[in-house]
Parts: sequence; C-alpha cells; structure tokens
Amino acid sequence: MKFIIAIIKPFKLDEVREALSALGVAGMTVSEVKGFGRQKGQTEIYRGAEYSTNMLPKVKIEIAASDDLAPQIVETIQQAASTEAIGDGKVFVLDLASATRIRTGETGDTAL
Amino acid sequence: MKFIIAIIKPFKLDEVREALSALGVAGMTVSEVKGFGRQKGQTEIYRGAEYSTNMLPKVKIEIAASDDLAPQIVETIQQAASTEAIGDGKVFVLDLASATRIRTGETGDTAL
Amino acid sequence: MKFIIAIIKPFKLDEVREALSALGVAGMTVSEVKGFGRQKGQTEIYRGAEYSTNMLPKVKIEIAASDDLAPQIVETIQQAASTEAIGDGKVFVLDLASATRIRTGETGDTAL
Amino acid sequence: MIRKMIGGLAGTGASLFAATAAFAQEAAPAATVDKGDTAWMMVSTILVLMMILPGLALFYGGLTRTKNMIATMTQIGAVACLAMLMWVMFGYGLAFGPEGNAFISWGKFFLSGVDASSQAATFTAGVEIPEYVFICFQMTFAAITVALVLGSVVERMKFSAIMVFAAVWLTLSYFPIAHMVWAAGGLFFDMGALDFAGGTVVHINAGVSALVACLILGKRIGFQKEIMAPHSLTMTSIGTGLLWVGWFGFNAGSALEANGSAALAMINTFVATASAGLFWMLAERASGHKGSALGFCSGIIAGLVAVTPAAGNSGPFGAIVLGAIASIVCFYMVTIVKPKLGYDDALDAFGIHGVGGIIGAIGTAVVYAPSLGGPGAEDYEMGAKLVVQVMAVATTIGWAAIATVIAMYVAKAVTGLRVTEEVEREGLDLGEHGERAYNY
Amino acid sequence: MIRKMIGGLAGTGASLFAATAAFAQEAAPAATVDKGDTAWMMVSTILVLMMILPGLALFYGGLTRTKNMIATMTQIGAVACLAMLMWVMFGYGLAFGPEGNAFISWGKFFLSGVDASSQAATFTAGVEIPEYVFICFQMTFAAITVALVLGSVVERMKFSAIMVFAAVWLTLSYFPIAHMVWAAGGLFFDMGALDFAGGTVVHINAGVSALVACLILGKRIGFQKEIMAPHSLTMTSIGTGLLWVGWFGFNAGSALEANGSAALAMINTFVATASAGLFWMLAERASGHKGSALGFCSGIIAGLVAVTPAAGNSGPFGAIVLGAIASIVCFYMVTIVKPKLGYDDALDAFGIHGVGGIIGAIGTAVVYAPSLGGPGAEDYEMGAKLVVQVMAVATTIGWAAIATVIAMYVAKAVTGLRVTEEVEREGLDLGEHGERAYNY
Amino acid sequence: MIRKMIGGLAGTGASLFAATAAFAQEAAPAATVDKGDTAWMMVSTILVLMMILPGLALFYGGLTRTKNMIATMTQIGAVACLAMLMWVMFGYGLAFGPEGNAFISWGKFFLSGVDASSQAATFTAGVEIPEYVFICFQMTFAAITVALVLGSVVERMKFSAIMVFAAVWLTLSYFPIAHMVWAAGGLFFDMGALDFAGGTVVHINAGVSALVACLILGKRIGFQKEIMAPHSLTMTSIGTGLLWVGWFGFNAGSALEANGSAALAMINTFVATASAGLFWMLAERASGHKGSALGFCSGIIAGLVAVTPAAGNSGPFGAIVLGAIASIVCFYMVTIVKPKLGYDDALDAFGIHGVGGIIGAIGTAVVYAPSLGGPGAEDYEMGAKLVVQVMAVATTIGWAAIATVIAMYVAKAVTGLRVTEEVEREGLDLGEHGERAYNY
Ligand SMILES: Nc1ncnc2c1ncn2[C@@H]1O[C@H](COP(=O)(O)OP(=O)(O)O)[C@@H](O)[C@H]1O
Ligand SMILES: Nc1ncnc2c1ncn2[C@@H]1O[C@H](COP(=O)(O)OP(=O)(O)O)[C@@H](O)[C@H]1O
Ligand SMILES: Nc1ncnc2c1ncn2[C@@H]1O[C@H](COP(=O)(O)OP(=O)(O)O)[C@@H](O)[C@H]1O
Repeated sequence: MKFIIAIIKPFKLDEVREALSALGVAGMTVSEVKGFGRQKGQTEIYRGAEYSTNMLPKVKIEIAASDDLAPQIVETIQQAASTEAIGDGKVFVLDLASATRIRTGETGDTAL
Repeated sequence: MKFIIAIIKPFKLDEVREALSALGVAGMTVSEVKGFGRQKGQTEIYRGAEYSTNMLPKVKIEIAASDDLAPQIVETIQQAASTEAIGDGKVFVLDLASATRIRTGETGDTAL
Repeated sequence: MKFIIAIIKPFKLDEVREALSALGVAGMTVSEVKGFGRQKGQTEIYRGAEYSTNMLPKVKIEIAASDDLAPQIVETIQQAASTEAIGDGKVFVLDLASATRIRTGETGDTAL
Repeated sequence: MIRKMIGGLAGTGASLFAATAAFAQEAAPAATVDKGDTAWMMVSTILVLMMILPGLALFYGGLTRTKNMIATMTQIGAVACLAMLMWVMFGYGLAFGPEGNAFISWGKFFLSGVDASSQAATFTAGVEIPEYVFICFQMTFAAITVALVLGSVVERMKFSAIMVFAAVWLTLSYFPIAHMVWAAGGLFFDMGALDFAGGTVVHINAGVSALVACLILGKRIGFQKEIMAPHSLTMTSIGTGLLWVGWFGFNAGSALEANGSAALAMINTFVATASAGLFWMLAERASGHKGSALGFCSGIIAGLVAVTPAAGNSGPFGAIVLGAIASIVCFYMVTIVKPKLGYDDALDAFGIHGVGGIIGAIGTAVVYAPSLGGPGAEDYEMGAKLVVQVMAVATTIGWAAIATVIAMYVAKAVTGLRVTEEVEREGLDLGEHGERAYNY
Repeated sequence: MIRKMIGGLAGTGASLFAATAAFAQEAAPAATVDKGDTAWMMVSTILVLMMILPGLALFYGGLTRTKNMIATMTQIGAVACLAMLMWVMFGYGLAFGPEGNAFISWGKFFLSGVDASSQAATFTAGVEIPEYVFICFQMTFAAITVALVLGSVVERMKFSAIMVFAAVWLTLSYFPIAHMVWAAGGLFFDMGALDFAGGTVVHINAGVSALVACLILGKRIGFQKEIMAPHSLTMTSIGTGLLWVGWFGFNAGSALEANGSAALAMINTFVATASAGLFWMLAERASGHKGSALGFCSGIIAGLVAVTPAAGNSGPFGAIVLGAIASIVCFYMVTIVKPKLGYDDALDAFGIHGVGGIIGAIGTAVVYAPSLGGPGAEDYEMGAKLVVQVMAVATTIGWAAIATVIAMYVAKAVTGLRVTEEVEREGLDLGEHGERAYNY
Repeated sequence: MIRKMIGGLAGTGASLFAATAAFAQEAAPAATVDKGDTAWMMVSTILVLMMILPGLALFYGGLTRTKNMIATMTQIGAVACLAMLMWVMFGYGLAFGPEGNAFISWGKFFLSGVDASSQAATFTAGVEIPEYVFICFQMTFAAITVALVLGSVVERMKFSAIMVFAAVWLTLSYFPIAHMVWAAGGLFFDMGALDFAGGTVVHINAGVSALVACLILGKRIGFQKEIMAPHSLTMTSIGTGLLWVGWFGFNAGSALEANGSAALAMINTFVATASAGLFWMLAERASGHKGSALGFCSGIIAGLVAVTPAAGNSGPFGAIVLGAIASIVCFYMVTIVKPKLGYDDALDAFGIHGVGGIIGAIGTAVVYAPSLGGPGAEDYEMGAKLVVQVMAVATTIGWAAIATVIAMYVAKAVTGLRVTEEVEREGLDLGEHGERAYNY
C-alpha cells in the first residue's frame, strides 16, 4: 500500500476531490498548511511594518491507497490540481506498512 | 521504528491519550484535520445556499514508536477510538528511517 | 529521497527556515500542531474549572529532500531549533518513494 | 390621555416614594411630560435592548464551546423576541393592568386603550412619561430576564424546548413577580421592599430559575471530564463591556426621570462595578491563582447585579463595599462551592445572578441607612427593612422555583427537552440550526 | 436665528403633519428649542452612526468569506465618510436647500449661513431643533444608504470603483430622492406619501440600486459552485443586534422630537422586529428546514426595514403583522426566488432591503387605517393612499435604477470596476488593502 | 443644594465662556437644572464608558498578537476601574475640589457633601446639572486617559506593574493636568487656553506618557524582527466604530448642555473624522502603497484626537482641514519616522494620540478664527492664542513626562515592571492570567 501526500492550492480542492471520486477513491484526510517555495506571497503592511512572507496557504491531502491505484491517484491529482502557474504544489508517495479501520479492526487494502 | 498516523473522532482524543499513556507512550503530535469518507456530514444552509459536504472534523495523531511497541499502539488506538459507528477512522503505519531529539541530538529509539 | 518531519517550538520557525535556506532548501510545508511529551503546559483556570493539559502548541515542518541532502537538513534543524530546554521537539525521517511537481509533472529529485 | 390606577402608577424603583406618587396621582390635575425625561427613558430602553443583543448574547456565547456559539446567541435573541410579543399581548396587562390583587393584575390586554398620547406616572407627583415608553422600558426587562435564565441550560437543551419553557415561565414567574415588585398594590411593593431596578424580579428570579432548570435538565455530556473552556473570552469581554454600558439604562433608567435620583443610580453603577471587577481578581490572588480576565468580567457582572436593587438606594461608598462583597461571595460560590456540589449551571447564571442578586437585595437594606451614606430618612430602621427584604427574597425564590419546575416539565412533555447525544456532541449549531458559527 | 423655507421645514416623517407644520412656520413668532428634543436627536444621530460602524460593517462582513472581511468593512466605512463630506459640501443643499422644485433643491452649499444658533423646524408648530443636529441626523441617513447598496457587490468590486460609484450615486440618486420624500415641496412629500423614517429613500432606493449594480458587475467566481458560507455568523449576529439598537435612532428619531410619536415609533420598532425574527424561523420550519441563526438575523433586518415607513404610522399590532408578512416574503425571495433567477446579490441587499422596503411602503397605507389600530384620521381612505404609495415606490424604483446604471458605468470607465481574477481568488483583503483580517 | 466655588464651576470646554460662567455663578440666585441637559450628559457619560469597554479594549486588543489579546483587554478594563475608584476617593477633589491653586485643588474628598441634589455649573449662567452626573462624566475621562497610555507598553508589562503605574500616574499627571485645564483657577484655564474636550489633558498627556513609558520599559522581544501583525483587524475595526460613536459623548458632551454648542461639536466630530479616515488612505496611496483598513481606522482615530480640542471651537470646514492635516502628519509619524527612531510604541499611542493631540491643540487656535468659519469673536487674535496654546502644550508635555518617569520607576521598584522572557514569548494571556483568549 502507498501513503500519498499532496500539497495543492486551496481553491483546487473541490476539483481534485471530484476527480478522485470518479476514480473510486472514497476516503481522504485534508488539512490546512502553509507552504514555502518558489511562489512569492503578497506583501502585507501594517502601519509601516512590512511583512513579505512567502508562506502561502495550501491544502494538504493524505490518501492511503492500494499499490495498484496509487499511480493513477498521483496522476489524477497532478492533472486536476494544475493551473500551470508557480506554486501548484507537489505529490509525494510513501510506502505504507499497514492500515487498520478503527470501526471494524479490518486491516490491509480492505481497510481503506 | 514505525511512524503511526491515526485519524480519529475528535471527542475520542482524551480516551486514546489515556490508553496510550497506560501503555507507556509519552509523546505524540496532534492536529486538526478534515476527513472525507463513508460517513456523511450535516447539511448546512445559509439563506437557501445548501452545503452538504462530507468533510468532517477529525483529529490526526502522529506517533513515532519502536518496532516492538508499534503493534500494541495500533491495537490500543483501535480499541480506544472505536464507537462502532461509521467514521471512526483509520490507523496507518509507516516505516521510520530515523528519529532525532532536537534538545540532545540523541537518535534512534532513545529519541522517542 | 527522504521525507523529513520536524516538530519544533513555534518561535523557532524563522531561525530554522533561514538556516535551511542557507543550505539551499527552497521548499517546505508547515502546519500548526499540538504536542504531547515530557514538557508540561501552563494550567488554565476558568471560573474554577482547571485545565492543565500538556498539549502544547508546536510547529510541524515537512520537507521532501534528496538522499544526499537529508542528513544535513536533519542536522541543521536540530541545531537551529534547539534551545536546550525540554520540549524542543523531534526530527523524523521517512523514505520517500516518489515526488511529483504538479505544475510540470516532473518527478524525482528535480521535482523538489 | 388615559390615567391608570395600578399599572404605570408607579413604574420601577424605590418604593418609599410610592406614597407620594400615589397621592400625587389623585391630587395633581395636570400631569406634564418633560421631553428630557422622555428622551432619557427612550435611551434607557434602547440600552437595555443592547444588553440583550448583542451584550448578553456575546457574554454567554463566548463562554460556550465553538460548536454551540450561534445556538446560544439565537436562543437569547429568540426568547427576547417572544417575551416582547407576549408583553404587548398580555404580559403588560398581567403586571401593570388597571385591575388586580397582590399577585397579579389584568386589563389593558393587547394594549387596549393605549395610544401615543397615553401617559404613565413616575415617582414624582405631576411628572409623567408617554405610556408607550414605559411599556417598552418594562418590556425589555421581561426580555432580558428570560434570556438570563438560559445561562444554565445552554449546550444541551432543544431550541423548541427553550421556546416552550420561555412562554410558560414568563407567564407563571416573570409577569406575577414583576407585578408584586413594581405595581402599586403588588405584594412586595406594599411591603415596602426596596428594589430600585429589579434585583428580585430580574436577578434572583432568573438565577434561581436557572438553578432549578439545570437540575431538571441534567449535566452536559463530559461535564467535569472534558475541557469546556470558553471558546472566546474576547466575545465574553465585549459582552461584559456592553452589559455594563447598557446597565445604566437598567439602573439609572429605573428612576423614570432624568434627575438626581438617576444620577445617584449612575454613580453607584460605576463604582460598585469597578470595585467588584477588581475584587474578584483580588480574591483569585488571595486564593493562590492568577487574576484572570474571566474573573474580571465575572466580577463586573456580579457588581452590576448586586448594585441593581441598591442603585438609587445607596451612597457611592456603600455601593463600593456592596460590590466588593458580592464579588467575593460569588467568587467562592462559583469556583469552590459549585464544583463540589456538582450541578451543571453551565454559565453560572445562578452563581452570579442568583447569589449576587440575593446579596444585593439584602445588602440594600444596609447601605440604605443614612449613617452609611445612604439616602434613607433619619429615622430609618434597618432591622425592620432587613426582614422585609428577606421575606421578598424568600418569596421570590419559592415562586420562581415552582414556576420553573412547571415550565420545564411542560417543555419536556411538548418537546422532549434535551437534544440527542449525537447532536450534543456535534454541537447545537449544526444539530439544531444547520449552521456553523465560524467558517474560517 | 435663521429660518428656512423648504429645507428643514419638515424634516422627516409622516407627511400628514406637514400642513400643520407649514402653517405653524409662518404663524409662530417665537419657535423654541427644547433641550429634551435636542438631546434625543443627538442620541438618534449617534445611533444611526452605530448602525453603520460597527453595525452594518459587521452584519455584512460576517456574511462574506474570511478573505474579504476587512475589505467589506472598509468599503462601508469609507463610503460613509465620503457621504458625510459630500453632505456638508452640497448634499444638504441639494436635498434641503432653501430654493428648489419637486426633484431637487439648492442653496446652503458648504452650509453657508448655518451656525450653532441656526434652527430647523420639526412637525410641531413652534418647536425647533438646532439645525446642525438636523444636518447631522440627515447626514447619517445618506451615509448608511450608500453603504447598504454595497451588500450586493462585495467580494469582487474594486475599492476605487466603489468610491467613484458612491460619489455619483449619492448625487444622482440619494440627494434627489431624499428631497422628494422629506423636503416640503418634494414630489412625494406633496403627494402625501407616508414614509416615517425612510422606507423609500433608504431601503427601496438602496435595495433596487443593489440589484442593478450586481447585474452590471456580474457574479462572483465560483458562485453557486464553491462554498461561500458566511465566515462568521458571530459577527453577523453582533451586527444584527447593533442594527436593531441603532434603528431606534433611525425610526424613533424620525419623529424629530422626544414625544408620543417617537414613543409609538419605538414600540413598533420593537414588536414588528420581534415578530419578523421569529416568523423567518417559522417559515424555515414550514419549508422543511431547521430554524437558523442567520434566518433569525435576516428576519430581524426584514422586520426593521418593513417597519421603517410605518414606524409612527401604525399601531403595534399592525406592525406585528407587517413584520411577519415582510419576513415571510423576504424569506421566499431570498431562499427560493433568488437562487432560481441566479443573479448574485451577494448579501441580499435587494432581497431584504428592496423587497422588505416595498412591502413596508405599501403595507404602511394599510396599517395606517384607524380600523386596524393605526393613527390615521377617522376619514382615512386606504385606497387613495395605496395609489400614492405605489406611485412613490414605482418612481423610486425607476429613478434609482437609472441613477445606478449611470454610476456603475462611470465607475467602470474610471477604474475598471472589477478586481482581477487573481485578487478575487486570493481575497480583496490582501489584494486591495494588503492586509489579512485575522492573523491568529 | 451645594454650590461649589472652583470644582464644578466650569466643567469642561472652551474657556472663553469662563468669565461669563464665573460671573453668573455669583449673581444668579436660582440656577435651574434642565432635564434635557441631564439626559444628554448621562448619555454622554455612558458613551465615554463605551469608548473604553468595549471600544478601546477592542481597538488595542485587535492590534496585539493572539497570545496577548485578553491581557490587553483586561489591563484596559482594570485601570479604568481603578481610575473610577480613585476618582471618587480623591481624584475629583484634586481636580475640582473647592479649594486650590493653579496646579491642584483639594476638598470634597470621598465626595463629602455631595448628594443627589447637588448641582454643578455649566458654561451658561443659571444652568446647572446634577453634580453626580458631572462627577461621572469627568470620571470616565480619567478612566479612558490612563487606559490610552497602555497602548505603548502592552505585550510585555506585568499586570501588577500596570496597576501600580496607573495609580501613581493618575495622581501625579492626570488629576493635576485636569485641574489646570478645566477648573476655574487652573493654570491653562486662566491662560485662556482653548481645549473643548480634552486635547491636552487626555491625548497629549496620554500620548507623551506612552512614549516615555515605552522608552523606560524597552522593546518587545523580536521587535522589528518577528512578525507582529495585528491578530484581528476585525476587532480593531469594531473598536474604531465604537470609539467614533462614543466620542460624541466625549466631544459633544463637553458642552455640558444639549444646545447649539454641542451640536457644533457633533458636526465637527463627524466631518473631521470622515476627512481624516479618507486622508490616511490617500496618504498611503500617495506613498505608493495600497489604502489599508488599518490606515482607515488609524485615520479615524487621528481625526477624532485632533478635533477634540477644536470640537466646539471650529466651523465644520476648519474641522475637515484639521482632520486631514492631523491624519497625514500622524501617517508619516507612524509609518516613516517611528521605524527609523526604533522605539517600540507598540500600538502607536504616542504616534496618534500624542502627535494628533499636539496638532489639534495648536490647530484649534487657527480654526477658531471667524475668518476661517470658526466661532471666535470678530477681534480674535490668532497670534496671541497660538502662543497660549503652545505654552499649554509644552507644559503638558513636560509635566506628563516627569510624572511618567516617576510612575514607571515606582512600578519597577514595586513589581519588577516586565514579565519574564518566557512569559513574553508564551503570551501574557497564559502567563499573567492563566487563560487563552480563544479556544476554538
Ligand atoms: N521540498 C519540499 N518539501 C515539502 N513541501 C514542499 C517542498 N517544495 C515545495 N513544497 C510545497 O509545495 C508548494 C509549492 O511549491 P513552489 O516551489 O512554490 O511551486 P511549484 O510546486 O510550482 O514548484 C510549497 O508552497 C510547499 O508547500
Ligand atoms: N484512504 C484513506 N486515506 C486517508 N484517510 C482516510 C482514507 N479513508 C478514510 N480516511 C479517513 O478516515 C475517516 C473515516 O473514514 P470513513 O470512511 O468515514 O469511516 P470508517 O473509518 O468507519 O470506514 C475519514 O473521515 C478520513 O479522515
Ligand atoms: N513519540 C513521539 N511521536 C511523535 N511526536 C512526538 C513524540 N514524542 C514527542 N513528540 C513531539 O515532540 C514534542 C516535544 O517532546 P517532549 O517530550 O516534550 O520534549 P523533548 O523533545 O525535549 O524530549 C512533543 O510536544 C510532541 O509534539
């Protein structure tokens, strides 16, 4: 099994979710994060104090998937989340050693 | 070592923590996330605009653990977090290549 | 490739980022988390109801890095984030199976 | 111009003036309306509305958990609206109607016979105010009192149950007690009980009812186990500020005129409150804790509650002492006694309004003494007045408790009273109203 | 002391009093200023400012998404400031100047000839108030009206475009309509249209203009696709409370005196609103949903809007019915009709102020009838008055629509009107003002 | 009825009236109290309280970081309460007591001899108000002034240190300067300095003290390195709105009557502020930045500060210009000069209240001129008045600076002044009060 971590632009979340649904991915976990990277952020000024962070709001998606489905998930995310502009984000894939569904105690692919 | 990621219902956090303490797990990192899955969410309506997301508030727990303790941790979480209702969540286990305690620079199991 | 997860004290974020920049690390993803560990938290009291959690605000940094750079990153974080006081946090390293840049579809080290 | 015999004869405030007012009522041939009084009473009325929305809604809402914020605010707003409609339909008649006995009055239902030219008496012979203004001023008191009760039952009581409870409770508890305290011929009024701005009818009544209601309703899931910290002390602080600001309408408005009595009520409402705010923090320090923001806010409210019956019945330094004592007693009640007893008065409606109200009502008999700087006459007998005050307090406690039991069981029969466990966990915002307070 | 012939002759309110006022103006040799009236009118003025800042800013701001919060609040504040400056420069002259016709007046530009001793007439012969107070009171009406319009265009219109739009719109729409409604010699005023506190000039005017403006501007990106839930119903609730509180300045202040007419306006502003708040929730229940907090708030505003023209022109029970009807109609408009038509009136400025205003203006002719408890004379002819009201409403709609088209196209020509797609996505807070509302 | 010779003789406002008032005091046999004045002054007093809580608490609190929110609000509330208690004990006596010299007065300690029937003079012969109202009105000025000072020292000063500082500072700085400015016989009063509503005693005094205090206290950890963005501009905006609303009590209330002078102060408080709010945004644009929400709010405050001494001493167009100038100068001071000088006046108490106050005080001598539309007499000599104003400003600066040095070192000796580095990092909410402002 694989553990997929995607960092995307917040307003792309809905599109990505729909694309993944179409692929049969039922579950995922989402969180709000801040991203640093090549993309530059807006400058904020408060009474002369200037803050030009490049800490930008991003959304992180985590999906546990079977080995089969994982490559398609990565591709789907990559396509749905792309705006072809800097800061679109990344998809990372890690190996997943085990998965358990809390409700039933099922493990492995059926737990996903 | 293992890196355990558990997604649970927010109100179960205290119970899980106590159960893990009893097991001797001293440290963990917790974050607020949104979960998509089989469980359906409440419908919200604001002046006729209906939003029925199934994005539900969940809590994510991350624990780095020795290989020995990992299976017991997974089991303990599974039991403590279960309400036997849909949406109870998942426990994922990944392999952890290394761990370092920032304060001391210790690595490996002793860093946990 | 490696996937590095660091838990640090929030006010150390800027220092860590600068140190990593100096090392040539351009991208990272940051989130706010709560940490449990040896460090004890403040006691809060609201009209006699006392809450002394040891759930403390921490910052989580996630960095995907090439195998070469990973050890230096871990060391840099460890040094920059240390106050030599309890609660300084941890650095975890996981193996990263693949990485994709959403904008371009590039994969591997060049995607980072 | 319509003259009334009971209702409106004497509106609110220190009943010692009553004899004079009653006398004047019959003798004075041409009562006049001063526009300064009218302006002041309209302002006072508006200020009491501001105490409810947004004042109390924020004070209470900030103390709840995020998931119940908007439910709490809406409960307060909705019962206030209900009280306003009931007031003009029959509440005013039951409290200040032209016919009646010691417990209740009747007549003027649906405000019959009242129009823009009707007038209501004040405490000064020959001085009146437009009756609509008097009706509105009193209406806001009914509205805030029922909203105060909710402080003990938030986070678990159904919205529909709250509406049913409010309707029954206003009818059985508020309207009669308002009559007893403020209408000439009312029980406490005729006893000569001192209650300048409603310590009995508003605060003791609401506080005791809140206690009884939460005992019937039961505790919140997770009470004394889970963290139930206030979700936004910022909101509670805003609410505290607005309550203090609005309370001048409550207290100084209860003079019914823009005169020296109102000015006295005003200065007392400043200094008793300032004293109580600081003394709560001092009490925290004295018991080994940090002085807290919520403590400061709680002290402010305790002081305002305690000075309510005493507002025009005390000198400023009596008020300072009264505020300090009320604050310290409420502090022990809320932080030490309550946790031991283990009832779940979620936002301390009893601990502050009930307890503070009782201290205020009894303390008023003390600070009224001219020897302590109070406005009492030279021959003022404190012992006798203390007995009267205690009797009024005890009667109010009993009456409110019984009325609340009835109202809660009616609400239970009609609606089931409590939300399901699932809704309680998920929060009443989503479960009862289908909304979230915050979508950041 | 300066006496004026048109402006200030009759300020605001039920024009039936006009004949008397006009008569008195000529006959009475020594008009006096009562300090009670002055105090009340200063308070009323301040209350209307509180409706804008922080009232409306919070009500509207809470309904927007986090990323547009501070932009929305600042837009409201800035157009209000602009309106104030324009008012003292030439707005007052255009609306209440000494010379004029049915559509506009002139004179007193830059307040020439007005000083601290100038007086303005009220509706009572021989009773006046300081002219500066009258100017300020009316100034706040101009300020809030233009701010109300913004409710439909938030989250996508440039700040500079809003400022240009506001300047043109005030000149072409607000100042003339204010003249028509409130100045003796104005079109509607002379027709005898009933508009106690500005149902036409404020609410219909703002609501219709909002509709036209958002049609020209276009929808927000993602409208009816993305989640656009209110970012803080807490803020919206605070705003609702402050709007209700402030509205007493608006409605009861429009009596221009602290008298029985103000008292009538006050009680109606309580009960119509209470009724409307609860009836919106009932309408939600009736259509199969939960009663919601936002529904309650929306009902409150709908009730306040509807009772505005009727405030001193209705009995309390007429007002209760009017509030209920307005609330239910606005509910259907906002939740059922609007989504079908698909225009993006972001915060329902038209759905509530426009629709509620029209119901209020027409309903006023009904509730005014003495047979329904209204203050109309015995020989009141409802049919004739209905015709007058409909004509005033229709004229206002047409006038406002045309003025808005012009103002929007001028703003477009000068500034480009809409922010870029990127700024819209990122939020106007960052894109237009370089700030975030929250840095938690 | 008690008549007083110094305190209460002339309360607040343009000292040019003083001669008349003093004269009347002796001659007039039967001073009357108008209920319209009483109503207005009670309202004004309440409005000033609303400026403090929740107004200033939100304005300042929103500008701090999340971790210091509730500490900031509580500091403001607590020093205000302390000021109220000190005021009735001895502050009123030191500022407005029956005996005294140019710098201080005495008598009436613990309000001895004052009761509900006592009266205080206004600026009009034979017109008085209840003395309790005058005491309360002035009390709120003391309370807000000391709270304003805290703007420079938040986020790092101990709560206990703040309380000690406040007690000493009020005694050494506020009470004497209030006496000098507002009491007949006071230094500036006798010089004929123009200060309608407290530009010197409130704003210059607070602003200069804030500067001195933050220099003694030192910078916040991470100043000019870490991000210290306002945690909630929403709260700051609410606070701005409430400050503006409340400021009418401050400025128009300083007329002490509901008359034309109050009306003039009111219109000026509208237009100067509107002008200043927009001009700050224009200044931002002129220096190449976006017009910001915080800029708008800052401009509003700068305008309010500048118009304070000028409120009843200017025509509306003089006030507009004065507001614009103050806004632009404060903008440069806060955004360009301050960062260069590098002192850590955290919330710009000096940059806005100090600088704006100085511009207002000096500018008042200009806009007072009848040739510029001001209310000065025909033979008004601007040059002479300018000298007087500058002298009053300079004296205030010196006095406040010295008093602050003493107060800060006393606080340091007693409490240690600054929180530990750990507490500062973690935030004063947790460290000093054991609470979090938000538990979402
Ligand atoms: N090495 C990395 N490790 C973890 N997250 C990263 C890394 N590089 C970039 N990111 C995340 O991806 C986001 C986008 O990266 P950025 O360099 O701005 O643009 P792009 O993905 O188009 O190259 C960043 O905001 C950050 O959240
Ligand atoms: N494939 C997945 N990858 C990551 N997280 C998942 C996945 N499936 C479910 N989750 C998380 O687990 C939570 C519960 O899943 P759900 O399907 O609702 O119920 P259950 O766990 O009882 O089957 C989801 O809200 C989501 O946060
Ligand atoms: N086993 C663990 N797994 C995951 N996170 C941990 C673990 N142990 C500690 N942490 C994180 O590291 C933080 C610091 O740990 P703590 O035990 O308090 O101090 P130290 O790192 O100095 O030993 C915790 O707050 C928590 O977020």
